[in-house]
Amino acid sequence: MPKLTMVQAINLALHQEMERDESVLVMGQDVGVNGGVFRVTDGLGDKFGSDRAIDAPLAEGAIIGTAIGMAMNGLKPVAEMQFSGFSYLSIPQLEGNGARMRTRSRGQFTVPMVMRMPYGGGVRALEHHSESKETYYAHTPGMKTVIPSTPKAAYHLLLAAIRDPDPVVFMEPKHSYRAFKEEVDDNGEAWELGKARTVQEGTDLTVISWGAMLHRTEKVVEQLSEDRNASIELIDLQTIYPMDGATIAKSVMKTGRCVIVQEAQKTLGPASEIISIINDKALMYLEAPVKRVTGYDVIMPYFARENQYVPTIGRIKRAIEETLDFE
Amino acid sequence: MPKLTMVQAINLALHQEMERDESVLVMGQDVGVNGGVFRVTDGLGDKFGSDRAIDAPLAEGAIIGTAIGMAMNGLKPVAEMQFSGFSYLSIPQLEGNGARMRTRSRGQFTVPMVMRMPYGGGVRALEHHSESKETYYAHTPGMKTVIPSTPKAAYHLLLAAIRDPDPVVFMEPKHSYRAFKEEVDDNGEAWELGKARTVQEGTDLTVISWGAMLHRTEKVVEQLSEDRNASIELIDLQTIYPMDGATIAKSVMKTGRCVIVQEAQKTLGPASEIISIINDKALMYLEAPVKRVTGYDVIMPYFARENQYVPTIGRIKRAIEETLDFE
Amino acid sequence: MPSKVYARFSVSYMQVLDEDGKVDSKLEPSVSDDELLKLYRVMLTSRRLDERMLKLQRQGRLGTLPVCVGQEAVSAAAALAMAEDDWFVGAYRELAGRVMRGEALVKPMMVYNGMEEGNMTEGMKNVTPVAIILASQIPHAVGIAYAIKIRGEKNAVVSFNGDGSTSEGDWHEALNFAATWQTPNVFVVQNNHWAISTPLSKQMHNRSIAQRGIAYDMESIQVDGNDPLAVYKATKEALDRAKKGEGPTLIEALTYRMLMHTTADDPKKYRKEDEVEEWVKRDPITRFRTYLGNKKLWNAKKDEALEAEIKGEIDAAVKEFESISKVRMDEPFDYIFGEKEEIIEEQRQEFLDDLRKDKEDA
Amino acid sequence: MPSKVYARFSVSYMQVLDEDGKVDSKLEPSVSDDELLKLYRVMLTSRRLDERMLKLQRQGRLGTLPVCVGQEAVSAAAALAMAEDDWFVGAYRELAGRVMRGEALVKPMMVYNGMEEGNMTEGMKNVTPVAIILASQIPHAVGIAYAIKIRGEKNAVVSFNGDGSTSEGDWHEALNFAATWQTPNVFVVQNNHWAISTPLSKQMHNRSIAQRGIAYDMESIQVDGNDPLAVYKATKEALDRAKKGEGPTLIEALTYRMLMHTTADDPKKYRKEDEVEEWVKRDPITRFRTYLGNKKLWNAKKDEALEAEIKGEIDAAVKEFESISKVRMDEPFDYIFGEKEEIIEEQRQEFLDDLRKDKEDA
Ligand SMILES: Cc1ncc(C[n+]2csc(CCOP(=O)(O)OP(=O)(O)O)c2C)c(N)n1
Ligand SMILES: Cc1ncc(C[n+]2csc(CCOP(=O)(O)OP(=O)(O)O)c2C)c(N)n1
Ligand SMILES: [Mg+2]
Ligand SMILES: [Mg+2]
Repeated sequence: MPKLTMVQAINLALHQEMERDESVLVMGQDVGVNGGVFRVTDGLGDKFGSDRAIDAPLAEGAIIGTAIGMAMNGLKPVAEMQFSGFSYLSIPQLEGNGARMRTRSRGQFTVPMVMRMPYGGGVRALEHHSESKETYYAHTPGMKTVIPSTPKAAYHLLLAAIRDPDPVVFMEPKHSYRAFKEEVDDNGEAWELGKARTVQEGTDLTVISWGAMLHRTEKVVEQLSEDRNASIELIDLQTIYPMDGATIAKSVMKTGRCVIVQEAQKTLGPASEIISIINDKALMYLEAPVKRVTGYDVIMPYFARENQYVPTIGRIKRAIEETLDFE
Repeated sequence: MPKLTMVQAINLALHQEMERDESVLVMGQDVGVNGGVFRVTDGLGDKFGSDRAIDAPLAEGAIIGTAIGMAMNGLKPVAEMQFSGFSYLSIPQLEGNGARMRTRSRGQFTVPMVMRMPYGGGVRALEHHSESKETYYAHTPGMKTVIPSTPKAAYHLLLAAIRDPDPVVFMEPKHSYRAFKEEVDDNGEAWELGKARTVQEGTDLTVISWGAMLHRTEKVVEQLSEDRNASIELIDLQTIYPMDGATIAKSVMKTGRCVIVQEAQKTLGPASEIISIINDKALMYLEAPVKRVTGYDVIMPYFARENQYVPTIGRIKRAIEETLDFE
Repeated sequence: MPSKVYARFSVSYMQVLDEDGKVDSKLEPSVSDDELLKLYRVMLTSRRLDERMLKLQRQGRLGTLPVCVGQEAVSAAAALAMAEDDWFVGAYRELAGRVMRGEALVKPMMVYNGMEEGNMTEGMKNVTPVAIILASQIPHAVGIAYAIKIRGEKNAVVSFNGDGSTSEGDWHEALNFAATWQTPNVFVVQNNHWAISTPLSKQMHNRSIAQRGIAYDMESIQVDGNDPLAVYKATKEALDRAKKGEGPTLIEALTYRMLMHTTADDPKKYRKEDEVEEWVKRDPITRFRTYLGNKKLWNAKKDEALEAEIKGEIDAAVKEFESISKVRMDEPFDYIFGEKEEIIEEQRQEFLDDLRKDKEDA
Repeated sequence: MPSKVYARFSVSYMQVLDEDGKVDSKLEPSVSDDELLKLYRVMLTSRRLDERMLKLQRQGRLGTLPVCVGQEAVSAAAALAMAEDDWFVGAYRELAGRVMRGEALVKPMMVYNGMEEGNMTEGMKNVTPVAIILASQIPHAVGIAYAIKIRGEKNAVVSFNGDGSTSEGDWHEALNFAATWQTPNVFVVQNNHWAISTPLSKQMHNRSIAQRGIAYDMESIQVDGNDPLAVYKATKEALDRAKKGEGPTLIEALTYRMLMHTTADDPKKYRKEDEVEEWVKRDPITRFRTYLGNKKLWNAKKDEALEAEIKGEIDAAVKEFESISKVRMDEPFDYIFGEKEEIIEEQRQEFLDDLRKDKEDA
């Protein structure tokens, strides 16, 4: 089993799936000859040619719009947005057509495609390069939104996204692109979408996170489990929509306490939905308010201030401790 | 005090404000000569000329994009989107520029503008004409999202929106456009944005709603207050963002029970944030799970099915009764 | 500005059949008599169906509805030029073209009665549903054509949009992609001179839409859109080129929306009757009937018979429409995803429970 | 396709100063010696500042950074042609133009060190901040111009974007609005032949960007963008027309990005050194120096002195930059709204508490 970074794991999944299925192709700005600005699509152009590793003109709306057309006519495009901050230009096409075509045509035309993109802060980039707005996509019915947190998850979930019969938004935490390696079993297996992954079981408190925050949270959980001898259950949400309410509810019914760590802005981030699911299914089991550690309702600042605007280790730690201690 | 429909009240506010403030103008598709497809801007072209009642070319992105430029250069544009279902074409400009310009330029350039539009179901229209996606806007930092529920509220809140120093998305429940009249004191006063309105005080249960659902909910509340001799507090949220957490928390701390009625889809609708605010500020006062009556996570069907996909009187009634009865 | 010219461009206009039905024999395309008759029949069917649907709408039996009256030649003749497996990617003003492609007459009634069922395309191939978000279907047309191209297939794609829709970014982006990729696309713009109440002069400064093709070095032509032969000829030639790998074409068809934008619209608010009358004289159906008469393919008796036949077909369709029993209310839950999802099934169950309770209460 | 031509168009190219610095005296604009010298100084300052910022970036003292090297003539000469109150609406590759407008040299360093403070425009008027979302600033330029127009003011707007950015829908929509409204806009496109790794041939099929103006019947011209006099002349004439109410102009300036797209980019992955060398020969600064020399306005000694002066200015700016003490961390809460909002102040308080606790823990 190779030890891979997330970039390598995604690249591997793309290579294997394009090999396996002729209808799969990648497209986007600079994804072909250049291999993508993060080198995620490296080598695909050389191997599969420019027809299947398309350097598209510079228009996010049309990249997704033409991808929808390709999908309606038998292809399975994996379209890259160079940064998630530019992907909002594709919302009209995704909301208006990609996610609706199956309903509109009662299943006659379908849109099996993936929009993948790096998202999130922490790489000292320019404005619009550090966004976490998964809510826009998760709130749009008719498509799925997936965020892997590790190289292994990225590999198996991307395979699932490509094989899924509907549009999938695949958001890659760019902060984790090269931050660590993990053994990836390159067996070509797709994980099921819509399922959260229990990273570690526990009985005292549930921590839910996803994306780049998962790794950071995991470290805090490890440390606190030891320091405080607490039994903490850590859940990697993985799919933002359809959200795995069953796993969330089951865990909170067991632990009675919950902390959510989310990079996105506070108002109407995924944590708001998690809390609502707990309200719907497990409220009476709660022994403390659910605590959310989130970004703020401001414009993500340029990088001189950015780090303090993404949940810090300290904030995560204090939130878990306060929730453990709540009486 | 004239008795007005919501369309008339909005039209009045526009007339008065354009009279009062030379920098205010309206723009959009068919808003001038035609007076808007719902006649909301009727008469403005005749009175203020085509420079200030602009029949714009057909491009939502550029309507909002040029409005941003106008606002940066001293005007106060009130841009109409013909239906909210087409307003998503403006998200890139709003998210990317309108809502960010103040932060980006540290207050040197500001964007005092309004994007107003009819939203919501119930008028037997074509696809994309029945949307309730206030979340897209409420989740976007740097702008405000306002939804009036009555003619009077529409009048005073629109004045506030136009005078606000930042971009305001003003969503008009088209189902209520002509559904009923209300006395409107045409005194030119702006209500404060960011404040919920307590329609009726009560002690047993809090009901929160907004837009077209408010009217419907009000009727149910009236009936149930009588039938069951229940003391129900009814809150009209009015501003989706910034959300009035204080009013929500105060009410729920008093009543211990809460029902939210929202037209928007369930996942990540405003109700999810309301529940999260209750969790943050008033969880320990809850005597029952908060109940949300919402749309569903599907594509809003064409009108043969539409009515059942918007919260029905029956659903609202049962939700309130169940929550009152919860032990 | 003194400087040297580095490139020259021109745009052409084509009319084959003039307003009086006289044909320019040098330009006349070779179309079989059967096909000519079919074209006439389809245009007339579309006209009569529109008229009937308008009546139904006024009686409250249909919802808001756009009609195609006056513009039949564009989509019908373009569709006649297409092969059966060429893709037809329309907006909402191509009733005639849809009928040419074999759409059952009951379908539009279902759509405008708020039933997705009307979008089903049994009996037709590669015809996409009515698209409401203006110009948003044009990138799809390019993507569909791209798939054709890289698989080396032999069909092509004809798409439609209105004059106003060419202001949308989607339209520009799509044409640029098509030109850059040299996909087998034919972009038909129905320039009917109005976008609801917005005349061309408020929509654009350019004197024609065909010249927008120059922006992409794309083959472009303006045709008389009320002249079915010109539309046919331009589309046919464009399709031939597309299928030979010679890239996309932009066709601007000059036509006119003789009635209201939709049934929710009142054109008296913004346009003069005179203007409409000018265009009534250019009616594509009248003109084509004269042409067929001159060719001895048509006469008053045949016309009478055809009208009766069409009336019969439409009556039958209306009857079918009216016989449709209630829709299954939870259908939207079927088509939201291709696989069953727990969250959806949970909501479906709640929906069905509420539906039942609502009915019990009523 | 047989038919009759209904409209002809052409696009022109202008060069005033050739690659060797020889001037076409028939085209030579009248610019005072002081202004010519200022133009040279600004271009050189921009070049040296870019070089210094690149070094700082390589030392880890700046973040990702786009440079303007090779393209200085376009924005500097356009800015020279502008009046002080004309709006300058740039993207991110107009360092030279910003310097011409009076931007303090420390500002770009602040921006590329992740500080919004660098966007402050003290000392300049009507210069908008760096815009990252490609082409999204172009509609603003049109809205700004619209306000000028309806207030009857006498200034105009010059905006900038790259070749790749003309593929975006925003660009098309904005140009169409400007043409329709006849706003006082000048749209300068810096065609530097690449959009990161994407060459023109993959970006568009059209042989020039200037011809895109035909789509809007907009006055359009292509100029040698490495020729400051051509850019100056075209911009000046366009501004004059704009201010007379004669509408907008599209100027395509042919230039070249001599270095990487940004410091995060490696052009060796996608382009040949040969191509770069060809363009180095067309360097705008070298060429303009020759011109000034021919006019006896310049010589090696003056150049040496100027280089030293500029170095001094940049040294001072770097010193100022390095002296900047820590930023105030909660500033984003100041600028999110123009009025204090409870929800924001609540979050600010939490933020400050957490900041303090994080520091205590560290
Ligand atoms: C993106 C979008 N914006 C607005 C509308 C509302 N609308 C429906 S039709 C129409 C006018 C369209 O004009 P044109 O493209 O010329 O087509 P026509 O109706 O004349 O055939 C408008 C503004 C819409 N459907 N989609
Ligand atoms: C809407 C959007 N999409 C993608 C990007 C990422 N990006 C930054 S610069 C660039 C290339 C721009 O090319 P061009 O317009 O030619 O300008 P140049 O950089 O060559 O000056 C890309 C794709 C962006 N900033 N904005
Ligand atoms: Mg039209
Ligand atoms: Mg470029």
